[in-house]
Amino acid sequence: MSDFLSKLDRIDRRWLYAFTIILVIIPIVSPLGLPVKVSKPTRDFYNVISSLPEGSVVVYEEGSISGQYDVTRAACLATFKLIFSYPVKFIAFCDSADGPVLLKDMLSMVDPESYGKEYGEDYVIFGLAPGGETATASFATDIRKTYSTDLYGTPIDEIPLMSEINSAENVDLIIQVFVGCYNCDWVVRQWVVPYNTKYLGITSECCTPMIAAYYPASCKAYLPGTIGATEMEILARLPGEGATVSDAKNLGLIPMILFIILGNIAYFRKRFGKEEEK
Amino acid sequence: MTPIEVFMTWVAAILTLMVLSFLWKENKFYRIAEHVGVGAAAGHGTLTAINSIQTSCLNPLLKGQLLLVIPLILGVMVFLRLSKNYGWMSRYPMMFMTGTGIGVMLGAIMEGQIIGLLKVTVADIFVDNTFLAVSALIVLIGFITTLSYFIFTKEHTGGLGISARIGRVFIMASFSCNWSAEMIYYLGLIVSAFMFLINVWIKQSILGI
Amino acid sequence: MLVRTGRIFDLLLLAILAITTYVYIKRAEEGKKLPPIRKIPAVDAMEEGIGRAVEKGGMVHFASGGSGGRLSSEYLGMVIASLNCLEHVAKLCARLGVPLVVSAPSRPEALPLIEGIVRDSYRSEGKIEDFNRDMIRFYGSDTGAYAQGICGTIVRENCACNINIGAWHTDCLLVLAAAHDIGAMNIGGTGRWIMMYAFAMLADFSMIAEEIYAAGALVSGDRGVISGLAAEDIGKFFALAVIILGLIVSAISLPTFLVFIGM
Amino acid sequence: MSITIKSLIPTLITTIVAIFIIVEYFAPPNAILGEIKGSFTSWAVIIASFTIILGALYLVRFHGLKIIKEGLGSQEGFFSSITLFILVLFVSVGLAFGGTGTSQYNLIYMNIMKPIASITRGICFFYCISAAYRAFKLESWEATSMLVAGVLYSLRQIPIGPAVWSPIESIGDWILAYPNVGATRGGIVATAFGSIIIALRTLYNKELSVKLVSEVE
Repeated sequence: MSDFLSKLDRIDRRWLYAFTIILVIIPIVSPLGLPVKVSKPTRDFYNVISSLPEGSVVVYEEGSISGQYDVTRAACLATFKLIFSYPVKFIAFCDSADGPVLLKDMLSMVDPESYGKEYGEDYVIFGLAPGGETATASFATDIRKTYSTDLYGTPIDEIPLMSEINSAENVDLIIQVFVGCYNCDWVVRQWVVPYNTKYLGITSECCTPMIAAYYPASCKAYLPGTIGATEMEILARLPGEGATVSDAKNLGLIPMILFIILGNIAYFRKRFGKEEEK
Repeated sequence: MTPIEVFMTWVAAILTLMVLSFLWKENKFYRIAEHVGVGAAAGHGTLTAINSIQTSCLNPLLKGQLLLVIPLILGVMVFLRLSKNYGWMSRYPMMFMTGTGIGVMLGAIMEGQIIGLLKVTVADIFVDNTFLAVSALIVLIGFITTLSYFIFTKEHTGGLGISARIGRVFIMASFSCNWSAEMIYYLGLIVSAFMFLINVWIKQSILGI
Repeated sequence: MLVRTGRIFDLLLLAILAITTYVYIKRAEEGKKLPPIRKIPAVDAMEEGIGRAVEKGGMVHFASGGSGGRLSSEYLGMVIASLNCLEHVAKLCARLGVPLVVSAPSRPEALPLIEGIVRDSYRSEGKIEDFNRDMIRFYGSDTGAYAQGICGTIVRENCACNINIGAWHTDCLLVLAAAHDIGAMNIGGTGRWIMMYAFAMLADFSMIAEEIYAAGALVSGDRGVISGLAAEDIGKFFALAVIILGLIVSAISLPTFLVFIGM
Repeated sequence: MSITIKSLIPTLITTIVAIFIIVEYFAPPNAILGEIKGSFTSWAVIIASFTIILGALYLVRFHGLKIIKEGLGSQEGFFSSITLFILVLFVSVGLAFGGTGTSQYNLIYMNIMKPIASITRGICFFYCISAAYRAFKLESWEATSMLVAGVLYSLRQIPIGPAVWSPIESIGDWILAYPNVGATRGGIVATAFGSIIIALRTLYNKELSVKLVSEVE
């Protein structure tokens, strides 16, 4: 037995990596289709959007990056489909270099015109404002000082939607997509604290522990990556890709349990081995 | 799929496999993907920076907002870092940004990062629901003991030592939650990558299903 | 009213911290006694790690993280703390003649300061001829490419000591794991709580969150800078006092506490 | 060139700009101060863009010198030429077709930059689980707390967890919402004090690394 354990202890971890890849591929080829329960943050997210009065102004801050697009896209698409099915105004701006490209990619998938939305009247997109918190502070304080034109070069004063909107005081809800886990602090500090703006977060699973510290006091609700997207797709009955990714994650956790068991076997063998020597 | 889409799908798939090869060991294929990734990130960053300078500085400056000549000059001074004798002048834009950063952060951090959290940590305890009150008490204990761990002007002995030790248990539990959240997030990216390789690259562009 | 409503308590705390910091700096400059600062093992480990690089004939790598150059929000404190540590590391490397590679952050707002500090450190050690701008590498403005570029550099250029202090994102896990796999000594920490788990699990010597500010102060060796740690502790005692008083007041009347703290 | 111009005036700029924005935050709403703050923050955004271009110049210089020194035929020269070629490809496609919003740019972005950036983070999953092999050992209270919290919250996050044992959802959410939040808030507050004191020290012109005096080229 101890010979087997010592062999187990000296396994090259790269064989375990190969075993992990196989486990990840199995559910992709033949999905398990396990059930998913909708959690409270996702339910609150849905309720905040669906209870917006007609004509409300929603600002959407796009902070996703190319490397994490696969994890936030499903939740953003579900949010767009939800928002565009209500009579509200939608203003998007970007605080990450990849934001403009990703935002256009997602809007082309959702096609706002199919929801009866007209660009310039019902929704507008602004490009990148680099500088992190300074950029979101600048947008909250004075939109015209931050952007003179929209993403397509149209002067801001020629956009009907923006005629009476120039700062956070004219905004009813801000939805922030962030993948730098501290970036939720920017909106808390520059929108919620000074203007008491209602705030929803869309983030990847890794930032959930950080926004949890603000929920529900400063942040009314949030969607954590693909599991949040899966729950929203179920709750709002929206077709999407979240469910497939969540399903394929299931077997991927087995290697983690295996690594922990092997680690403790190695630890206790070394510890009891020493005590026997004593 | 159009021919160009098939070709670009092959490019994306091969680059993905090249990066995955780093799991085995650092090799030439990984190095190619590394240098492609660095070039793309620098190119994309440069492009978005040029676009941002144009829309938020040059266009409004040409339309009469003359004060914008100040950030334009400060921005150009950044490049003086490359000069042998005038490198020190690049400190002016640096210190302007530092001043703005401090100003924007120093005001709101009080409420957002300190007093707001103190308020909610205390207020959460005084609720009617016993389970929530006890849970909020655990948050309070975690908060106080974690804060005590970060006291620098006293050795962690005696009462402070016990508090700091309890704080470390809470800290490790929190690290573990963050580790778990990150691991599931990375798992999502790995699954998405293999979904692309299987469903788009193999099925669509090779087998044509 | 002189102060905006709802921000009086905030201003009170800022004033306490501003006065405390100033008083401690003055005491330090006048040579008066200051509270002792407890030891942080990772601070001494930097010198040990660089010494090890000399023995192994390897290179020292310093990086402040993907956002380790952002001069805004809470990154600013982490960036300045990492600049203090960079100055300490660069001086040691110049003195001992160890090759140093500094990876510039993917958000390079502080890039001119980074080069200025490394150049200044080599000059103050009388080794300005050893300074070369090639020591400072930029990998583009994406944290993925940043991590990739550093991993390649660490593995190919025989890194013996990897020091990562500053504002890190998902990039630190890859960098720490790559350095760990080739047997380099990992030292580091970040003020970003969410990423501290990677340092706790993979670094040989880790600085937990606020300890990077303490490290930045301790390595400067300047009493005025070190006295800032005492001012930080005053802030923590103030926070603990608000908690205890808040509990007492809230037990009597929660709205009273909320009104007072929300002034 | 005197130290005043090299070091004192820049740090004076920092103090003046910072105080203006802090006063705007704490003073009753004031249009002029709001205007000044808006200008300063939007100017900082503009300068941030210039530093990204400076970074690219460092990159071009590093790889350009390598190609010149080692030659295109060498291995080092070959890899450096890849970086410069891809950089030029992205900038030229962006400038030629009118920015990052075009379908041509989207094609190279979605098939070159995104896959690399995504899988580079993805492989961190393997390092995460092998880090668990090292760190999650029942050897101390801290390590045990790490093991228990990590495994329970992991099982909560994937559908198989609640599907096999439904209480795992509320247990996982409880660990996230209470013990984790307690330590996270403690960590955030401690870090906030660190940031504040460094910011104040910079305003007092006592922050050494930022003061940077010598700068004699």
